[in-house]
Amino acid sequence: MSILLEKDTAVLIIGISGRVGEFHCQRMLDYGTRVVGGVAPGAGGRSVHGVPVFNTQKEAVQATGACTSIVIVPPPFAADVIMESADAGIRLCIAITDGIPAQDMIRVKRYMMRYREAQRMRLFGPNCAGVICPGKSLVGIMPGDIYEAGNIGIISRSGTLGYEAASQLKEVGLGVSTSVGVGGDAITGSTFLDVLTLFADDTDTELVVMIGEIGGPQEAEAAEFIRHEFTKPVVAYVAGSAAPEGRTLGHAGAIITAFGERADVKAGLLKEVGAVITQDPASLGTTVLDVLSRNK
Amino acid sequence: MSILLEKDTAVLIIGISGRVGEFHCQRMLDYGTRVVGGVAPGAGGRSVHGVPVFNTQKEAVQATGACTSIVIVPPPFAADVIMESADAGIRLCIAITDGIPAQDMIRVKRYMMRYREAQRMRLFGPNCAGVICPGKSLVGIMPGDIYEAGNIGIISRSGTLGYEAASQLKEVGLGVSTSVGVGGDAITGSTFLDVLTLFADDTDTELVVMIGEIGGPQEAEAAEFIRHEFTKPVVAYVAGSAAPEGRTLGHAGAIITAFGERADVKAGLLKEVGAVITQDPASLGTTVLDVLSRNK
Amino acid sequence: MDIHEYQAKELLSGFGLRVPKGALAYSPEQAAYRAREIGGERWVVKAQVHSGGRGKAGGVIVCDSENAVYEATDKLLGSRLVPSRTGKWGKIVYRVYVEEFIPIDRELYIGLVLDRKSERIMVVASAQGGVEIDEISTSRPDTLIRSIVEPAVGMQPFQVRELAFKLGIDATHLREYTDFILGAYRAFEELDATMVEINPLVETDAGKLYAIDSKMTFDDNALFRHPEIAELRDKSQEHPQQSRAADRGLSYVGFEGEIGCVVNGAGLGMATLDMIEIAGEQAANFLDIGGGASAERVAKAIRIVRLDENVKVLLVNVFAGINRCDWIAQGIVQALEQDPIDIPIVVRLAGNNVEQGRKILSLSGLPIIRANTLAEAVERSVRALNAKTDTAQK
Amino acid sequence: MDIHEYQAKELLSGFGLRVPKGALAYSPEQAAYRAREIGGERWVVKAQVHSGGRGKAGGVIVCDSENAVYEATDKLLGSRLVPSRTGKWGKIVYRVYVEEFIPIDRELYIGLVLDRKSERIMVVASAQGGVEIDEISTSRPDTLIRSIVEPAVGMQPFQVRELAFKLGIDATHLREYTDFILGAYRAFEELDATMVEINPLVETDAGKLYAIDSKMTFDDNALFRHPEIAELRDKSQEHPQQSRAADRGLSYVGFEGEIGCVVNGAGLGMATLDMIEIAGEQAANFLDIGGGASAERVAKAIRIVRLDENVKVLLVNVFAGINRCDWIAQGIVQALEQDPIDIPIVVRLAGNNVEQGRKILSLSGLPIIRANTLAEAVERSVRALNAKTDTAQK
Repeated sequence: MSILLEKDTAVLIIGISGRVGEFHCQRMLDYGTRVVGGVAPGAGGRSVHGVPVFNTQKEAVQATGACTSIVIVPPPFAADVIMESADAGIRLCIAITDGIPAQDMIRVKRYMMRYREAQRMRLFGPNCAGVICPGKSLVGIMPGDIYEAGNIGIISRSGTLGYEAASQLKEVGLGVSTSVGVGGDAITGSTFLDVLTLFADDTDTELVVMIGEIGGPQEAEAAEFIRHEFTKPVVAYVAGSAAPEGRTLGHAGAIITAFGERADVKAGLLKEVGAVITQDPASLGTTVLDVLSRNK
Repeated sequence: MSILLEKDTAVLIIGISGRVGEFHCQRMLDYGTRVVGGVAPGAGGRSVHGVPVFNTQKEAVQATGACTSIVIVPPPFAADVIMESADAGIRLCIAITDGIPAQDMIRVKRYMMRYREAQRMRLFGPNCAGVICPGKSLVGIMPGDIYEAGNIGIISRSGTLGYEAASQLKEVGLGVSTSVGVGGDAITGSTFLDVLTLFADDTDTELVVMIGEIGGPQEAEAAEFIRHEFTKPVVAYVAGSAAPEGRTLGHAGAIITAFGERADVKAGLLKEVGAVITQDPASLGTTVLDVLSRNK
Repeated sequence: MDIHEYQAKELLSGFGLRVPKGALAYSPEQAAYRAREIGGERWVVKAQVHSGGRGKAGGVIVCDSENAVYEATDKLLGSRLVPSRTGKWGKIVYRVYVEEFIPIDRELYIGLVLDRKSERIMVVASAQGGVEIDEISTSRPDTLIRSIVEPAVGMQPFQVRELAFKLGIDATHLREYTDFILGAYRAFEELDATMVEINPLVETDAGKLYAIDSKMTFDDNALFRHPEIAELRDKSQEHPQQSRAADRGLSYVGFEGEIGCVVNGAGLGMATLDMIEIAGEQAANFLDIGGGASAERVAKAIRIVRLDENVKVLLVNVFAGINRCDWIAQGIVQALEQDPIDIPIVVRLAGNNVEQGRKILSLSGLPIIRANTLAEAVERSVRALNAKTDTAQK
Repeated sequence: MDIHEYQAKELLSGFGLRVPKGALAYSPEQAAYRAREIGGERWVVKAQVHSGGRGKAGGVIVCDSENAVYEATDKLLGSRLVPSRTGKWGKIVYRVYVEEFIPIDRELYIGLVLDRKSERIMVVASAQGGVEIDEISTSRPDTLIRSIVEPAVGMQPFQVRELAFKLGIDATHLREYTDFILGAYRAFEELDATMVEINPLVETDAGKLYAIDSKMTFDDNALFRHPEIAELRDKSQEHPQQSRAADRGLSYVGFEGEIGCVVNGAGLGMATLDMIEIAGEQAANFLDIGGGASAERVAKAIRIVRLDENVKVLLVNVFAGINRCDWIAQGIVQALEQDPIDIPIVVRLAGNNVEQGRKILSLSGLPIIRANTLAEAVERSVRALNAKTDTAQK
């Protein structure tokens, strides 16, 4: 088992005809991901690396039965195609695009609310590395070879720090059940809490590595969940303790910056609920190994 | 029992300081309705007919515990105060105002969707006569003396035809459990279906009088519900069989006008599912009497 | 509220829709001059009336010379067009619009309406535009393409792409279609329209889009926030009584019978019409005084209804909720005292302050036939009408 | 992106907010002339710098004569203001804004921000505006009034009424407050701001509202659709390297240490800083090359980082996902070949095409200290720095 993806998950690449889309289409195919279609308005009927291209996501979903999409389009067009995914019946959308305006994301999230919770599309990103279940499927832009299959779950706001975690685990001989990038933007489709909820029920995940950052309420929410419901061990790193406080021009930002936004405060909250904190991002792998051996 | 209102239902009058608001405040007080407060921005601290006035609905709700509001403000300001009701924790809002722009109502309904179904405010109107449970409470603009207490439920899109029904029932010696105006506008907060659902569970309601009109999908939806779930007798009149078809300028209106919008078609749909149809609006009372005696 | 084609085009071009070059003319001379200003070798002269089906009724004439423009305008101005959807009276042409002729490669239909079922704005499109849309909307409604707009975010480009690819457009024109349809949507939303129709929307062989004909109607309830739209109202296109009523905040509909009706509420109005029909007669009109009517307003309403010379009996049928019967009665008395009536008048009052209202009528001493119920009101009106007809026939 | 006070006021007045009469001046002569144009007997001369806390740092001077305006401007222009929130360098004043003096009856605070928790626009208000807001936001945050806007419908008048009555305003000014706050909201939404602040918002004894000082910042990601805002950028207010980096689509932050960092991704950047700190050193800066960086872009990044003369060691730390290590390596080689380096350079490459990348570095023959892991990268950089310092001390 793993979360979010299976070996036979059928995937659509939104923006398949762009330079970046084409490159990652090839990489995903190489990894063994079941890419069943791509969407590029006006390119319908053509194919990219043997993958059929459609004009609209609705057509692509109807023709292929895909229920997962990956969004690799330039930022001005990204909100529109994420909403298109939701409307076309996609159940899991992974938005790689970096640089989407915040108000576009407010609109996207408001749009998704039109669907009842049970039917609502799950969105990861934007500005995320994607999701990988090693040996099964890769829907993202991460380098596949640094992920060994195994029993550690990874959740990261930062793409590159997710890679760090995976490659350090590999170095110490551990593997990954599923690694999820929730994205680095202020407004993202899903949060740590959403992913922890999934890992809680995943029998293949023994321990979760969580990589947070300064800013935002996600880590505090996750800590609440860990305190009350999540029973698996958590190893966490919160990036940004050396980063200087933001130089805000006005007062407004400072006024609303709530308690729990600083890296050290976040790490403190997580530690309090039983997570093992590493202050050194280069020791993620060894810390996980320690925790596992201690628990045995 | 009755639906929507009880003797002790605490009511706020939104727009209490206007000429019309003040007049109906007095009438509702005379009827015995528990009017606990009014709202008029800037008039906070004053009182109207002994009823305390507040600046905002939130204040009024906090001070009085009211969970029902009646909206009697001019159309340009109505959408705003309906949203204010939803936000202030009002559970039942009755909007009397006639002439609210359609797009304002689209926004109001979209706004109300932000609350989960269980917490969502119930809205009647706009452009409705209100709700009355004879002998208990009147939240509306109807003349109270034409309603006898009894076991007939009334649902009407038109205000005046609701009065007709009640006064004809009184003439034949019958009374009303609850009478509900759903409102005459194209976009209303609640529909026949919503009210039928409430009457279905009301032990004090034996029979329902339903007064429809040409246009819109409400009557067809109600017919579906009556076919599958509603077991009490229904007497229905659909106004407008003599009205000429709308003179639409373009095609667009005609194109989307669905099957079931004409008065005779609606009456046919309702008859098919077992409702007793009267073509003569002056025989509503006698028809109900007939149906009751036949069922005995 | 309806507006003219040329007004709709001016509004829509402000939202980025391309329209043919054109100008208004009130005389044949002016039309010929406009044609020269516009340039080119072919023009279309179009009667400006508030109605669909104008083309089939002869209101659109293609001209190959300035002289032909002159003659077409001469023919149209002052004539009465009777398109299928205007009712038997038709509309008089007071102005024409002279437009450059656009060679058409493909005709599409685009309409935006308020959809009552979803309670949202719906876009309807068809690959067969022009006059064929009439036929298609009845015989093959399934070929129409529909798209409903989520009000929280407005219309999205992906919805246009879906429409456009279903219409089978050339993908190289996608951007232009997107601008066009999103522009029409923004016009609908920002101006509080209830309908925007572009028919045909044409693609020229040069690949450009034009709104060749367009219609817009507006939400009367929202005109308070669009004074610039309210100013576009053209009373010459309205029924005179309707126009007078609207000026006074009243709503008037004219029919072909002989009983003039003053009622409160559209529901009671329709019920009154239904009952008159059951009794074998027809109403001459019905005027809804609405809620909270003052005595003055009621008096005005009665005067407007009496303007229709077909009215042989006047029926006032009011069940007062937000209204008050005493004010209604005062209004009746005021109207009849100022302007004595020579036809039977039936008055039925019920509801708020009914006793005071009835008392006012009694004390006035006016020759009013009183009724207490809806049934009585209609019955007595019909009886009065028949009595009159009988007298007339004697 | 930040803009100046006078620019924010110009934008906000376009949304119906009242601002004092004012004009920009680049010289004392011009300032005095501006004061005469504006009229009146009292003026305020305000340094235009991108920073809060300007008043406390002496950047706002009230003047009672044109001569005083001249002198205040003379004093401010060219001076370096160091308000609390600009960092130790402060900002140089290149222009002043001369404004009519508004007699203040009451000072309020209104701020609009993107709230990360609700993921919506939040309005924050306080009955104590002006410089006191700093104190209040830390000592009595509970007295701040907050209101969150539902994005499906935008800010509603009832939300303003709730704020206004909590602020204790006079109800006769309600309409004006509503226009003001809804105007600020519309500006925020339509211009893709991330912050709009009016502080103080003052009510004069004549009952008029004025935005006395206002600040706006904008979402960099949305500047593509607001070219008119993008043009307001004032590079004179930016750190020179940051400015150069931004011009090239890169993101630069300067610090006080000696290790220059080129990384990909803000997360890896922060982790690198954290580790350098754990090792007892500090970074000189960090530059994020972002995703999909070409060789050219990497080369530019390296040149920008080296511009800072504090940089004693250069660390390139890239874990390529959407990037490719071969392109990164090419960029490094290109930068170093064009402009040979005299300080130690540590390079860590991992991820996509890492083998090709490492090969390119090997084949280049350049004196690069190579690292395979994050730990090695930081460790070798710090060691190189210490070795250098030791050498220097010898």
